[in-house]
Amino acid sequence: MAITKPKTKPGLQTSELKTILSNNAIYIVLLVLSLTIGILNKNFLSPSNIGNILRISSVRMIIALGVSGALITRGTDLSAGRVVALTACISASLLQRPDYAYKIYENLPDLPIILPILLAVLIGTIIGIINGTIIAYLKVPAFIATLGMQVIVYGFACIYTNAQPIGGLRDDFTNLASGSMLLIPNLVLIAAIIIAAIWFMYNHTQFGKYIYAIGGNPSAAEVSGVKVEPTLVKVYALAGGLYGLAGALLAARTGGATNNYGLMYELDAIAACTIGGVSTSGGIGRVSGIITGVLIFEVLSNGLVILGVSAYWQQVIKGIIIITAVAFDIRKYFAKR
Amino acid sequence: MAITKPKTKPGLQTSELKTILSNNAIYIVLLVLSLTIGILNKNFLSPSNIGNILRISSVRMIIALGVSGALITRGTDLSAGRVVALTACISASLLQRPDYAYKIYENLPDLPIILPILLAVLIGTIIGIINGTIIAYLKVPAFIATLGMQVIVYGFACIYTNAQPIGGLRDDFTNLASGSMLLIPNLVLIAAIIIAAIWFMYNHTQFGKYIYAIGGNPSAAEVSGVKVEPTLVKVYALAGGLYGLAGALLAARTGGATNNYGLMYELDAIAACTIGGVSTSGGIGRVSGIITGVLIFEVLSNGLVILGVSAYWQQVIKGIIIITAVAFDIRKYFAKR
Amino acid sequence: MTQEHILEMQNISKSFPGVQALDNVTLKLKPGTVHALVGENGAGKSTLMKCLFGLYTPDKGHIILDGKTVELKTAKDAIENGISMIHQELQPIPHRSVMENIWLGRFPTKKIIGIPAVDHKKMYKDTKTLMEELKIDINPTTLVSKLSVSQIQAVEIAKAVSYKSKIIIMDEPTSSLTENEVENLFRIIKDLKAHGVAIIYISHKIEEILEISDEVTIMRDGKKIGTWPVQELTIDTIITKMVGRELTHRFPPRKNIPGETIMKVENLTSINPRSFKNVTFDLKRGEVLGIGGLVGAQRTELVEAIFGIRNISKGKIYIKDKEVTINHPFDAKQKGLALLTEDRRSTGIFPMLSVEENVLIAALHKYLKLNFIVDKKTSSTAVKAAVKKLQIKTPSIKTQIQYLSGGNQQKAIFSRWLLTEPEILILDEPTRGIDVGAKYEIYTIITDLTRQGKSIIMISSEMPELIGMSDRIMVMCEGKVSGFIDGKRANQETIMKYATQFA
Amino acid sequence: GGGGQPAGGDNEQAEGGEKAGSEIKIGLCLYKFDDTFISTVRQAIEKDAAEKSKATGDKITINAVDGQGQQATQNDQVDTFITQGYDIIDVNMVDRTAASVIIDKAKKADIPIVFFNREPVSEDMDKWDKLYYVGAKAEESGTMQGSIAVEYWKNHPEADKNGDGIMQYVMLEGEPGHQDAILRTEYSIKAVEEAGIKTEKLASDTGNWQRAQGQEKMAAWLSAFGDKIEVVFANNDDMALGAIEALKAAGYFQGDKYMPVIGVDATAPALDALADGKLLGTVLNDAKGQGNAILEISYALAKGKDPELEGLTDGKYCWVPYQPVTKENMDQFR
Ligand SMILES: Nc1ncnc2c1ncn2[C@@H]1O[C@H](COP(=O)(O)OP(=O)(O)OP(=O)(O)O)[C@@H](O)[C@H]1O
Ligand SMILES: Nc1ncnc2c1ncn2[C@@H]1O[C@H](COP(=O)(O)OP(=O)(O)OP(=O)(O)O)[C@@H](O)[C@H]1O
Ligand SMILES: OC[C@H]1O[C@@H](O)[C@H](O)[C@@H](O)[C@H]1O
Ligand SMILES: [Mg+2]
Ligand SMILES: [Mg+2]
Repeated sequence: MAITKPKTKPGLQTSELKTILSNNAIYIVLLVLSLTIGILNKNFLSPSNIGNILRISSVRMIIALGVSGALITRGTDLSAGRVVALTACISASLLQRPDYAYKIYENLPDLPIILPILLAVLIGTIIGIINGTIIAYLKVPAFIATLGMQVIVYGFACIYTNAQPIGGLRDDFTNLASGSMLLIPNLVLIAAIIIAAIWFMYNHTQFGKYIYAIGGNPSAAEVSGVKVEPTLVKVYALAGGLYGLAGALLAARTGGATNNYGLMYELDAIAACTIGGVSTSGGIGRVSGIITGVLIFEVLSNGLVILGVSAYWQQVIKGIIIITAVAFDIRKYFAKR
Repeated sequence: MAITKPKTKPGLQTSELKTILSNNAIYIVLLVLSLTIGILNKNFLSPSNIGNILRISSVRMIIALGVSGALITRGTDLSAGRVVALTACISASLLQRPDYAYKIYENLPDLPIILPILLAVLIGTIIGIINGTIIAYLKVPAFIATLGMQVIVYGFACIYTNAQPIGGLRDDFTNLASGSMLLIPNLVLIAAIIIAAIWFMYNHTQFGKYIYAIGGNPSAAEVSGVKVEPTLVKVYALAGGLYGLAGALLAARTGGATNNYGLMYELDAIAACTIGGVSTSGGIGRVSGIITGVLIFEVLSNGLVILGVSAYWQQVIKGIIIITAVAFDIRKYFAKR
Repeated sequence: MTQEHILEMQNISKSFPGVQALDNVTLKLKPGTVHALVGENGAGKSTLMKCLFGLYTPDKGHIILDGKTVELKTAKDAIENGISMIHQELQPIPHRSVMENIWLGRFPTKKIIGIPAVDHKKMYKDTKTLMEELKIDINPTTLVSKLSVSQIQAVEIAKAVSYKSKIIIMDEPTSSLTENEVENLFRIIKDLKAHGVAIIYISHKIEEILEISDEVTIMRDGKKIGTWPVQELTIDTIITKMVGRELTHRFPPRKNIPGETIMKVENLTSINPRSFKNVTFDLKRGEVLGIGGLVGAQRTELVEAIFGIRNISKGKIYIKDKEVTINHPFDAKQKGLALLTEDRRSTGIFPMLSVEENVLIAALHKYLKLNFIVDKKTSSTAVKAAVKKLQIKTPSIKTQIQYLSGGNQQKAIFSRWLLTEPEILILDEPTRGIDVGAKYEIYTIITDLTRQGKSIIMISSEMPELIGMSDRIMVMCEGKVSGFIDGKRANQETIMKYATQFA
Repeated sequence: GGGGQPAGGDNEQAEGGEKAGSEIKIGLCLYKFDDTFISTVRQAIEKDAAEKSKATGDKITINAVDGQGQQATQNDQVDTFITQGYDIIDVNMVDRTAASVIIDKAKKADIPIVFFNREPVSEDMDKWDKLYYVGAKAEESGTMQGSIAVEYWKNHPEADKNGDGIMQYVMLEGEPGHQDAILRTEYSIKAVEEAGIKTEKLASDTGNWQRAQGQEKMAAWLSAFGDKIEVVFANNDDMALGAIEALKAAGYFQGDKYMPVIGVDATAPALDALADGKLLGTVLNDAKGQGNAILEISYALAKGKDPELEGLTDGKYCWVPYQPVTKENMDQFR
């Protein structure tokens, strides 16, 4: 990437408005995008469609927040999507209707739904711990470690499901995803809790500050007495746990699961983070940006479908808009010197 | 300060061995892997199978060498696989047999095969130039720029082919891939030429030195008078051109092309580079390492098939071996302390 | 006897591939004293300190703290044992606030609904108090990426002090400080001494050593030469012991006569209203033009703008009477300019590239065959000659530059620009972190260059250097030129007067 | 037909030829391992092979490999099998038009190929006499989807929600370029129109075979078109079930709010949804039948016999028909 001289000074002649615009570019992108699509098709801004977008985004946000920790600490996590798949399959297999004809576990008692969800989180966390350990202690670059893990987890998902779809999920489980509380969809509520927790963590806890410190300058963190390795392990463990949660929620939302779930979700998540201003070279990133990044993605996906753009052109347009959005946004980093 | 020649110090024989081992870890990994598989199944090391592996690796190496420039300059190129697909489709569509029933271009004259290949290279180069421009001048992080391009190019590949497979390629074109010259497969020959050229470029040209300098410290490179932006554009352009060549060769090798070609080739290529010691944080990487990285991948893929490991377990084993290989290798970077 | 010492480092040895960095070094430290550590670049000072701070594990020897043998495996261990350190290579976390940088690893916490959280208010207050006590004027919430090198250095000092350690290691704390700030640091050190803190002080500025330290340990080639009470030493004896030979002059004799004007700068004004404005000066053939001023005087911005790294809103540059536009260092290089930047780490070295590549990068075009192939033979020869000329200490020219000592890195970058054979060489703090012997070598090179008719612009915050080397001194204050002083008549007072003219 | 190469080129005991106890190595190249249908076929082949081994005393080994949706990868795997001297190679092409390179190589090595699931173009199939094909006509699956829709439309006048006599539908397509996706999309609507019903496509988009994408696209369409949608076609069951989840969330399948959704594959969850009244219909692709046919032909070839399978069209095509599945007849597929 480019040259950002350490000594950039805020110029006064840059008008205040311009500063505000460029500091909030990403929110403006989201707004302009939503309004444009809304004008082109009035259904886009209908409450039910906004509900759709939010519900779909919820799961994506949880995944993106997971990946963000890896990115901020100069790593990455390519295992995200496959972990989502594996945990979706596992939680789904434990929450099939008792009368469903093709149950994976014949005589499984009716578990309280929280148990399989917790199990999904636990499995995700364990995978994350393994990722983190390989990265922190064996010094394997995060790209390779998590790409390897992606392949491994995918193998296990295939073995676990034997490549057959898992269906017949219990209603109480699927209702968890489709239901609402006080008009707010449950999924959105869950995502909101996670967002709040991660926001708190990044901004108000020691752990959060260590994450930024490690990302900003690992050796500085180390000489300040931060234990870099255990912190990294925790970052990946947390990420894994979030993927596990996302996996369970995705199974609930879609009413089923297959080994193919979550394909490339990690790329989408990393892209959303990057759009949201998380620097791939570490140390920078805000929760509000990540959330906005995910929303831009989903607004675009949903909007292009609603506008009836043909599938192939959707791809072309999506790519162009994403690049443009970031090109527009990034300017804040290279205000004239 | 005392500069001592290693020999003058006691107890260095063992540490010398250790240094040799750890500096060449990746070659050792390849060797051990090959021998192990060769012992488990004697066919693995048969000349014809080695020929297979080399032929398969050829195309992958060309792609990996393309990506390596982006990686060394602290970037990445996620568009690789889809560019391979698009250029494979385009070159294939121009080299169908005149009597083939489902020709894309009805009345196309019999073109000399070099023309469509050059066109593939040209289109790849143009895409690369666009990538490079977005990254260098619009300061869009390479991850997002090339991910966006990946999606765009995929869209165009679908539009170009209308998602229909392109078959019926001319024999002179497919023979290019299956043929040999003086016992050496043509593909291997072509790859060898590219490898030699890139090696020369990285090690003996000003452009090559600039690539490493930019990767090592972009600000310092700029201050040293290196024109960072144009150099970056050239890096991505070269990469794109190589993907184009790879696309044409892939079409020739498989005798056809579809919009789905090249899926995730970029991840494999980046992984091969990383295994080969290219640092994802820039400035480091050698051609011999990249070649070895690709070979490790292909030996593993081919070997697991030959050993008859079941496909799901292949994934698991592959992931584990790759992580282990790098864990073993990476130690050279933290030998001192 | 042991109890008299708070720290004993006994028979420490440490080697790196191809280098015996420390060879059986012993160091004893008394509480409430300043113990200076001096030696040439690469003598092993930083390495010794890194062993003490838990960053390196010594191959041999042991560390006794307060009479107890300790094993310091990580920085955390060192910190917990009452040791803190100002690192030679500054180590800030760029996109975080000053206070977060200072309290990293030990944030004050409180509970928010039962969850332990960082207490930002307390952190702010503590930082504010700390800064006031230390008379450092930096806002605790400013992002470190917005600070100048000297401000970062000040933050590092504040951080080291804030640990309230028994031992503070200061590895070249003043390399980026101006006179005033150095005075302030000395005041802080005296205060710490009074509180019984022991300080290990590393510096290449011998005057500072004599002023502030109680004992001096001199190292050479990874070995300890000896420890002396400061009273027994003079500048000359220190230098002699350090370099292993006598060095009679601090500055080489210079008797060049500047010729015709080679460069003219007119009304150069930054696009940034807070930066330099209306800078006008000329530079003569064979002249050394010093630029003096306090930190923030915008000297660095000025020369970087001349070199095409920063933008100007107006003004003209003439070289040999021809107006030139320089938008990029590439243009500058073509016009015969060279710039040795102030911040070695961020704009100087390519850490993982070899010494050879680091030295060659700016002059590659001079060693090409067919216009694009690097001629290994001639380029290698040139690098080897440069390494020899500047006496860069490195196991080989293939060694990654990050493994060289700070001073040797600086020399390598200096030689990078010499290789471009510039007409005008701009040096921004050229001797930062360089030992006295090497400084003399650099001065000699400067003198040689001027004798060959090359011109030098040199920013320096070291008054003696500025005065000793310049034919003329341009003083800046708040972005404006406040005056020119003839080198022979310059003294600290006149420079300071101009430097604070608009303040 | 005629004596292929001695079973197991690397196995000297096999020299004797067709005696019981010889080793038969079959390379099974799948276009993608994680495909539900394909993996069912694989399991059927493996099971049949095990049974056959027991029954005949021949040791049949099946080495199944994953083409990962990449023709190039598959070519590599075929090369490997050829190099290894496998007796038979069963290939589920990734790209059905790209068979010629594979055929040329197999012919050179004299190793017969049984293609399945994806039919190479006829000029390729005519290249050699040791090529066979086992599969269903993908068009058929589309046609059957169409018939299910027609049947429903005719028996349920209320299906024409806006009463214009035109069937307003949305189409969830599989992965772009996938043979089944192309043909199902085309032939389902063709069948409806051939039955004399006018159709209007409200929207069509790719769901890449995936349940989550089926749900997401359907949800967006419901926002865009609401009750204008009268029928939902999906190229496979996973996407159909995703669409059903979206419909459920929008209040369908409660009271008399209904939407006919039609998929393909007859997967277990689909049969369940069928029983539940949420899925209108699906189409069974007979994995077991295909698997069995593939193994029989392969075994015969390995034994040097002409595969005398009943119903071999043109001496090389074995068609295993699709079957429409609705609530009425579903019990026979459980
Ligand atoms: N991590 C390392 N790997 C290899 N060599 C090293 C490493 N660290 C230091 N060295 C070498 O050890 C020697 C001592 O270096 P050190 O940094 O201690 O010198 P110094 O006395 O602090 O010099 P300066 O005054 O220039 O800072 C040098 O030759 C240096 O090249
Ligand atoms: N008015 C100001 N407002 C904000 N920051 C300032 C201001 N003046 C100076 N600074 C900061 O102080 C730094 C030092 O400025 P500059 O580098 O020009 O000083 P200098 O005289 O060249 O010092 P040095 O000799 O250390 O290079 C600037 O880069 C900037 O970050
Ligand atoms: O994987 C691709 C697809 O293959 C089809 O044959 C099947 O009907 C689909 O459900 C889907 O699995
Ligand atoms: Mg040092
Ligand atoms: Mg109608």
